[in-house]
This record gives sequence, structure tokens and C-alpha cells, in this order.
Amino acid sequence: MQRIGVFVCHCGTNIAATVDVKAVAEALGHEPGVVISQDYQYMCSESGQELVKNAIKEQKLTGVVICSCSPRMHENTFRKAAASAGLNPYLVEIANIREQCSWIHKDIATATEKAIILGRTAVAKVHLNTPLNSMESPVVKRALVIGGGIAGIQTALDIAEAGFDVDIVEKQPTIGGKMAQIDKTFPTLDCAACILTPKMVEASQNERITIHSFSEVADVKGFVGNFTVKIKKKARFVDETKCTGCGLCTEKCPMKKVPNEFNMGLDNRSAIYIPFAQAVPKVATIDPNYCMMLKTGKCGVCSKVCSAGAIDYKQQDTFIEQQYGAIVVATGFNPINLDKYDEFAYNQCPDVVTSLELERLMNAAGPNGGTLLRPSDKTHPHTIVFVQCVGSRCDDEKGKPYCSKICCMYTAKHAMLIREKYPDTEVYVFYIDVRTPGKNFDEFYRRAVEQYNVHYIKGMVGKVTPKSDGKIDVQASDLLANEQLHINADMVVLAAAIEPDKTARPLATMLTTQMDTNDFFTEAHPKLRPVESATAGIFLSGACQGPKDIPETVAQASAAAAKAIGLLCKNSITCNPCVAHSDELMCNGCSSCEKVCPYGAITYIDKEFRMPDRTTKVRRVASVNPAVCQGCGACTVACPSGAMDLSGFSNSQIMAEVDAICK
Amino acid sequence: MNKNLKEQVLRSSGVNVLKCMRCGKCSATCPSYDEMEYHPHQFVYMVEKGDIETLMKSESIYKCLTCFACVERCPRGVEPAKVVEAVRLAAVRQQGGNHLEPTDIPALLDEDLPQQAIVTAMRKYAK
Amino acid sequence: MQEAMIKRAKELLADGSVDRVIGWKRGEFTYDITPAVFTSAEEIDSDFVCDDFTAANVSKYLVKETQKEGKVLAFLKPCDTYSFNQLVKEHRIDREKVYVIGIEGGPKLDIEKIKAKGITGILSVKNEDYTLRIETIYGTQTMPFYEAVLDKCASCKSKKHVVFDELIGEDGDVLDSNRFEMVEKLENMTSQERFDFWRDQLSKCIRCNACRNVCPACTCENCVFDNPKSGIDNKAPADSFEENMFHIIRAFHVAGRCTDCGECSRVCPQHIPLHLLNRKFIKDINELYGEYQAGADTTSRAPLTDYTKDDCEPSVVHERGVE
Amino acid sequence: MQVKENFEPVIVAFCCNWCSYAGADLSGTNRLNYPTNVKIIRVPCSCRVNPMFILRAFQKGADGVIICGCHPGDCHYTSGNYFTRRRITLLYSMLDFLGIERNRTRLEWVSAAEGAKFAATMQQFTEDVKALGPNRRLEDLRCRKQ
Repeated sequence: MQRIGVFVCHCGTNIAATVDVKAVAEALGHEPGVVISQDYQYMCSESGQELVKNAIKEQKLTGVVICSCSPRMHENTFRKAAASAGLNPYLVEIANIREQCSWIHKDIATATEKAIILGRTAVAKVHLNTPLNSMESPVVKRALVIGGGIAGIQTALDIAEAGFDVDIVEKQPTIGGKMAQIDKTFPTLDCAACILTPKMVEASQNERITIHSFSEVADVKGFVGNFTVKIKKKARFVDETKCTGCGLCTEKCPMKKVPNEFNMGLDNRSAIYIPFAQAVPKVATIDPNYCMMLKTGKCGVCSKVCSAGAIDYKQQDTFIEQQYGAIVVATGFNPINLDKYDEFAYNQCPDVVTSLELERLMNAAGPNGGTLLRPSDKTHPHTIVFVQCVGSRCDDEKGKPYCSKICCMYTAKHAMLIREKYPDTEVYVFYIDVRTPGKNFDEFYRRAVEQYNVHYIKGMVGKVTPKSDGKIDVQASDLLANEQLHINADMVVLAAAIEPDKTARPLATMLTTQMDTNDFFTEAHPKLRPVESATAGIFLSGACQGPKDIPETVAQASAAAAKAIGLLCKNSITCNPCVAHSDELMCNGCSSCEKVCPYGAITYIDKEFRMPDRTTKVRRVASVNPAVCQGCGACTVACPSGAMDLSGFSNSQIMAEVDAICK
Repeated sequence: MNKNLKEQVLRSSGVNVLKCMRCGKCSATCPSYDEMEYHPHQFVYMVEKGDIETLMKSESIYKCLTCFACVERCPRGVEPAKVVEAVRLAAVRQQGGNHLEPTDIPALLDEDLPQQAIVTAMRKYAK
Repeated sequence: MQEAMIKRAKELLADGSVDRVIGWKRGEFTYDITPAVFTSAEEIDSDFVCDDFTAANVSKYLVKETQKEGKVLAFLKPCDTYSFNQLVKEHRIDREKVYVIGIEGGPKLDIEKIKAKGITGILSVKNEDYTLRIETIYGTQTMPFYEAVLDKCASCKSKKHVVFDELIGEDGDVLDSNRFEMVEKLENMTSQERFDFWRDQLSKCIRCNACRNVCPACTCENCVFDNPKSGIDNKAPADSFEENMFHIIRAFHVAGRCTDCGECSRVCPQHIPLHLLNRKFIKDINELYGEYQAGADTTSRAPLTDYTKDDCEPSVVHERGVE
Repeated sequence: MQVKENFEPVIVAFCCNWCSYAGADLSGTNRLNYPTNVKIIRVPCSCRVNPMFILRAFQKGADGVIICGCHPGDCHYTSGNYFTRRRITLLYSMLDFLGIERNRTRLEWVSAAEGAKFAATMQQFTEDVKALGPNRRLEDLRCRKQ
């Protein structure tokens, strides 16, 4: 026989002002099985909880209904209270008579009537509640970092520092990411490689860090604490364990006309290549799109010159499967494609470059050895025009609606470096707004203007026209002077908007994490949980979550690491016990449930059944892994026989609620 | 500021001037810039302020080629050319009467006249 | 054809390829045919029959038969092969345990249509060049063959066998049938007319469960309508609601899985056009989610366990035709 | 159809825990009124709603049933509402085919941030059901209230 206690909260006047709480308590006291029905000022307060606890003990309650605010507010509070009084926490139900009643209705009579129905519904449900016990699920003490840029490297280093194993999966042949391509960093102007490469080396030498370069995440299964990830190691046709990185093969390779992606295609590399001198791992990779041996079967030079015998033309993609407790996403960004911006002549004129290309043009390891020369004729540019917000802050389908955040600062940096190195060069920056919030940022920008005499012009470039004499006509407006300008430039630099890496979207699907319309990962809470995704155990690091500069990226990377470490420190995590379960006697083994399960929590086993005639029969039946199931209930409806049901939201419980509402 | 005129211009242009972020790309791209007293970005801003009458009196409304370069290039989708046209229309309506009737056109045609110019002329000089 | 089938069945039994044969045998009357399992050549010789009345779909019986030891020979008409495939897909039939011989399909005959002509005391029915020669205790009668064809055969969707180990006779093609005509007609009625139509039909239901029991998609170990814990169990249509509910839930449970074999309507003693409910689902699925034929293969995802991100919203129902 | 004076329909709303139930809470927090006729049942995901529940509601005296879930693409369980969309579309289409009034059933996507949409949706749905009058075509006479 059920002994149910009903507790009606006044919530001060929040409920009591529009709901006659005494009448509710009185009415619910007459519901079947209810042995005690009380009202109280603040049920969630210490003394209110005490009231509930005492009643559980004194009245030997088998179920509790709290008529109060939304279960999203205090369901856990009351579950804990019940547990401390010795009642299974899942024998508590909340009737939401504040958000869904007193706050939205004004008439006391109808609001009270509705509150009674809501209470009655909760009583009807609690009659069918069963004690549920949370399972403990172990945490695998290993983290996966997806992306080996500065964000991924920093996160991996921090996690390794805390004593946990970390794997980095990087799709390029080397880690380092965008920062490796950058020449100098703002606002200190120190060399990016000088601060990045030691970290890359540190990562490669840390025995807790495993780097899977030239690899991709192929599949993710499981859940917080216990993800199973399939990693595809793409064939690089070079045995990583044998290659010494001597680089002889790259010198001897006869195919040298491959656009060098590390230098943004501004020069060429060989078909077998090491992206840059400080690459980690320093291992050669063969580009199958250009390698003559792989394409035609004729060549084999690299194999002949390799004394380590590392070349393997027959290498295949391989897959490794590994368990992880936490996953950190650090997939980073790319500049957008500028094909649609005809007005800037990016595709027509080699001397119109993006800012990232300019980084390479100015870098000592770049195509010109650090001397700034025009890509077209290798002459010194004397007039350079920078265009801000190319594709950022756009309300059209060509660009991005957001501010890319980093362009103002790197443009100031570029302008300053050029004026420093080549004082005879005139530098114009066309800006809409100069946005420099950040420590020492505005000072930096002012230095560019005041000390280096960079011409900042408020206005936008409307048209860039390459001329026959090799010069470039830049037509722009100077809004403050109210005039239209024509600048006879040698080079134009476009501050292209940045966007999340294209691999992020399919990855989000695999990870079951959410993204915004711009394909940036969505954080669990924009203010209070900025480095966690809404999916437990998945953390966000760096520009995959939104545009960020290096200091911010590193800060977020360490924050994500801290969150991951917090998870990995636990030996086990408590699972939600409201999961699906299948009645084997009724299950047909038809696989409908398995097909709709987003977590792969359902498997099939052949089970022996004893028949009434004493024979045995083997049937295929579904089996739910309660640690993997998240309790959505999709399977319960897919199941035609009704064998599949959901604890906490069972068919009979929901139907009892329906009945109570419609009574 | 003339509220009614502003309303009329906003309605007839269908443009939301508040979307403008003042980048000036419209004026940067405008081929008639030097001919104009008020430039495309100023049109947008002045309409926002409600300063329509000044624009109506300006020659600028007839200098716009309606080439739509500003519409094409505007990163915010503001469509300045439509604002210019709406102001011009307001001026034409106020003056009353057509400056160009469709029946006038055949006499004006010559071989070199691009068809677009005729359409533009209708836009500019007819109600 | 019957001779060829009997010959093959006996051969396969004799060489031990199969242990049992599933086919049909005659009941009390010549047209009273039921599916039957044969285990010996003698049984086959005396009882096995395949004629114009062997319309019953034997696929469903293979669920139980394949749970037993040994291999079964099944003679499947084209429509039956769809049901068979669907059951294989749902792991209800162990494909390894069945040897499928595809046989030519109908059109099969509906004895009720013959009786409706006032012909009684029937002893035998023979098809002589598409004229039925019916021997009765009152003498011989005739009627055109096509006037006695089963409704399900009249709107046949396919003469193609989607699965078989061997064929007796020819394989056919998927047909361009008119099977959605009646559904369309109902869709074009007003809501009230549709309601009246179905009230008229479903109120005839006596809850004999024949439709469920014959349905090859209804092979649940324990049907929700028999399970007191399901909350919707009931045994008799005590109220019009229960008539509605039984048929809605039954149709919904087989939605995306029903191959449109038409057995439900064939066996309904009250002649309720139950197949229209299934066809409505099939028509909706085809129109909203792309053409899908349950049982056409054993691997594709069923429409209700699948989705696309740009599926239509349920408002299509509200926006459609007549209210 | 004869509509009773002051007919107050019984409306059952199934709301998914993560979006729509939170949206309903938000309309409460913002004090956005909607009719008392609407009573909410919390389910983990809209895909938990079995057609049996909907029929059960009509049987026991509901005049309208509405299901609310996360917007497609935003499901907490990633795919639940996509299955809901197919199932419920087909079910509603079948009810329509049987001559049950279309406006008695609805499926809406309401996010946790759409308190105003929740209130407006419930307001509109209640009005639509009121206009239809009591559920007669899919009722169980044994359950009819006198």
C-alpha cells in the first residue's frame, strides 16, 4: 500500500498569492494513497526540507510529491533530502505550480483548480514510481585532443602535466597549426616560431603525450568518461618510426612543382615534403596527388635515397581505436575563401594578398626569405593598402555576420612592421572601426599611428583595379574628409574573415555537440561554462568556439584542460538511472530500437528461454547498456511490442499522468 | 526633421537604414561620386536622421546612375541606391507631374542609347 | 504448376536438403484453403495444393518454423517474398533455414465474390480461359474470372520475386498499380465524410483479431493488445473509441514495415477495407519521405527509423486539401 | 457542431525536458499568461511521446493534444525530434484520414529561450480547440464527464 506525502510550497507569495495553497493541500490530501498533505512557506529552505524528511521518517512514506517551482529548479534538492531521510530519491515527484501555474494565471479560483490537477497528476505518477539506483561508470584516465594547433598543444601539455595520458589528433603532417605560419605576434612583436616551436617540442617529448599527425577522427562512440574513438591514420607513405627527418628525399624528389600550402601557395615544394623545418613530428610525407611513383609507378627516387628505408609506397590508411575519458575539441579556424569578392581582385592580381599570405611573405622562412617583395615581380612595394573587415560583419551570403576579432590587431602589427623595416613605404589602412580591447592593445594601435605614421583612413575600399603598369588602383572612400580616394598602390592586403575549420561540422555530429549557425561550437553556457560543450565530457579549446587571438586561445586551452583534468581525476561518474530497458519476454529482436538509438546503447544477444512445454528456445533480444543510454526514449516508441520502456518516464507513468489530467 | 517624409522614403525604398555600419563601401564604389554633393553613405545616414528635404533639393538625386554597384557591394545589404531612388521619387511626387511620359520615349530613342538608360530615365523622371 | 511444385518438394525432401515443406492444403470445401506444413512425400501427394484459391501468405508461418530444427522449403508468391524479406530484415526469420522457391502469383480468387453472385453449394471452381466454370450441387454455373478476383490481387503492386533460391515459372516486374486510388478518393472527401466513412466501416469490427493474426508484420511475441501492462489491452470493442484505437495503433505499428500484402482485408470477416489504413501510411511515406517499399530488400532503413534534416513539418497535414 | 457555452477544453501538452519544458518555465518567469486549460506533461524528449499516449488522452477526455520539442537540429539527444517529426506527421495524417479534426493535434518546436512563443502557441492552440468544441469523434463515451 502506497503512503504518499504531499508538500505544497507557498514560495513566499510567488505561489500563495495566486494559488490557494491550503485548498491545494486539502484537496490532494484526499487523493488515493496520500497519508499526509501539508503546506509551508518555503519548502526548499532548511526547515522546509526538514519537514519533508521528518514526514518521510515518521509517516514511513513510500512516495513524495512536492508542489513547488519547476523541477528544473529544485528537483535535485528534494531528491537529496529524500535520500538523506532514507527514501529512494526517484520516489520524489515535483508538481510545477509556480512557473506553470501561479506565475501565469491571475484568477485564484482557476489557478487553484489547475494546481490541484497538477498535484493530482504528480500523485498519480508517483504511485508508479520505482526506486532507481544510479550506476557508477568508470572514467578512463586518458584524454583526446582534436587539433594540434596552439590550443590543442597547450591543452595537451596541461593535461599531461596533471599526470594523465593525452593523445593529439592532427590532420596535417605536423602539429603547430596557424600559429606556426605567423611571423610575429602582437602586441609584443616577438617571433611566433620562437615561442611556439619549444612548445611543439615539449609536446613531442612529453611521455604522456602521443601525437597522431596526419590523422583524423573517424568515429566516436560512448559517453562521458568512456568514449571509444576510432582514429584514421592517413597513409603518408613514409614509415614514421623509421624516418629521421633528414630531408634528403625532399631535395632529390624530381617533382618540385607542388604549391606549398605552408607558404599559402606562394612558392612550391616537392611531392615528398616536410612542411617546415621545425615540424613535429619531423617526418616526411608523400603527397599522392603529385608523386609520380604513386601516380604512374615510375620514379622511386625518394626510396632510393632514403638510407633509413622509410619509404613505403604500399602504405594504407590504418585505424586505431582508443578509449578516452574526456575529449577536447581544438579544431581552429581558416581564413574564408575570397572567390566571391571580385571587387578586391584577389583572384585576378597576385599582388592582392590575404593577411596570412603577408605573414608568409614577411617571414624569414617564407618564400622570399623575409624580404617583403611583391609576388608578381619580386620588387619592393612602396605603397601598401590594407583593407579591413573583408567578409567580416557582413549581412549577406558572401561573408560572415560576426567580427573576426583578430584583424584590427594583426593589421596594426603588419603596418608597423613594414614601416619599421621599410620606412620609405607608405601604408594605408582602411577601417570601419578599430577594435582594440585587450591589454596593451590600444597602445599598440596608437603607436602604429603616432610613432610609425601609418595612414589610418576611416572608410572602405570599394574597388581594386590592377593596372597595366603593374600598379593597383584602389578606389576608396574617406568618410571623414568626405571624399573618394584613388590610391596608386603596389600591394593590397585583405584582412579576410576567419571561419571554423570545415572538419568541425562532421566532428560535431560525431561528438553529438551543438554548433551555432556559423559552425562555431556552442559552449554549455555563454558566461558560466565557456569551455564546456553541452555534451558531458566534451570540452572546447581555442578558435573552434569563436574567433580568438593567441593569448585568449591559450587561456581557453588551459581552462579546457582544467575542466578535463577535473573529470579525469574522478574514478567514476554517476549515471542517470532514468534509462531504457527491454523486457526480454516481449522483445522480438527486430532491431527497430537499435536503429533509432543515437548512442549505440542497444545490442542484441541470443537468449535461451525455457518454454512452458519444458523445451528451450533461443531468441534474439535487445539489451540496453545503462551506462551508455542517455534516456531519450526514442526506442520506446520504435518498439512495436512495447518491450522497451524507460525508467522514470515509463509508459504506465505517462499514461497515469494523462489520465489524471483528463479526469 | 520631417517624420512623414522619412516614413515615406523608408516605405517606398523598403530599406532598413539602421543596418548601415558606416563603412562607406557604397561611396567607395560609386562611379558618380565626384558628381554628387551628397554621397551614397550620406543618403543613408541623412535618411536615418530624417534630413530628407536637404537631399530632395540636392542635384545628387539626379546624379545617381542607378548602377546598383553600392547595392551589390554593401556588406550589410542596405541597398543605398534604393534610398536615393526613394528620395528622388519623393521629390518628383512633391513637384507633381511627370517629366517624362512613356509616349515621349520613341522620339528620344537613338541607336546608341543603351536600353538601361531608358529604364533609368523612366525611374528618374516619371512618377 | 502444382505438379512441378510437388515434384521439387519431394526431391528436396528426399535428398535431405529440407526437412519440411510449407504450402497449402484443402479444408472442408474445395475453396477452403489453409497454409500447411508437410513432412513427407506421402502427405504432399495426398494434401498439397496450389490453385486459384491459394492466396494465403505463408511467410509469417516461417517465424515459428525457423525457430525449430531443420530447414524448411517455402513456396512464395511474389507478394509473399516482400513479407519474407521484411521478416528477414527484422531478424524474425532465419534466412539460412529456409529454401525459397518462387512461384507465379495470382490473380487469386475471392470465394465471397462468387457467392455474392448467388452461387451456392459450390463443389469446385475451374478457370477455363478466364471463364470460371463452377460445379455446384445444383448444377454448373459460369462467371467471368476477373469478376471474382481478390481485391488485393486486382491492385497487385508487383509480379517480381524479391528473394528466391529457385523459381518455378517466370519472374515478373514491379507493376504500376492503381492501389492508392481509394486512399486518394478518401483524402479528397471532407473531414466529416471521412469520419462517417470510417465510422461506418470500423463499427463493424468484432475484434476477432483475424487481421492481426494473419498480418506478416504482426509477429510480436506478445502483442500490446494482449498485454495487460501495456495500458491499451482490450479484447472487445466496447466503445467506438476502441475500434478506432485498435486499428490506428495496429496500422501505426506496421507503418513503414507493411508490404501491402493485403491479407488483413482478405481475412476480415466483416469486409472492412483495413488495407486502406496501411496504404494511407505507405502513400504518405512515399510522398513525404521518398518512395519506399517495405520488403524490397533486407538492408535499407525503414522510414520510421530514419530521418533527414529537412523532412517536412507536420503542418503539411494541416495545409493539405480538404478539412 | 453544437458548441457548449463557456466550453473549457482539456488540453494535454507533452513538453521535452530540455527545450520546451524550459520554454514553458520561461513564459512563467516572464509572467506570460496562457490559458489554464493547458496542462503539461514532462517527457525527456519529444521522441518519448508514444501515439498511444495521444490516443489515451483523447479517450480520457482531452479535447486537444500538443507536443512540443526542441527545434530540429537542437535536440539534446541529437536526433530524437527528427524521429518525432516523422512519427507524429504520419500519425496526425492518419487521424486526419479517419476524419478527426486537424486542429485537435499539433506539434511545435519551442526552444528554452522561447517563453513568448510557448505562451502564444498555447494561447492559439487553446483558441483553435475551443472553436472546434468538445472532442466527439475520438472520445470514449464511458469516460465522458457529465
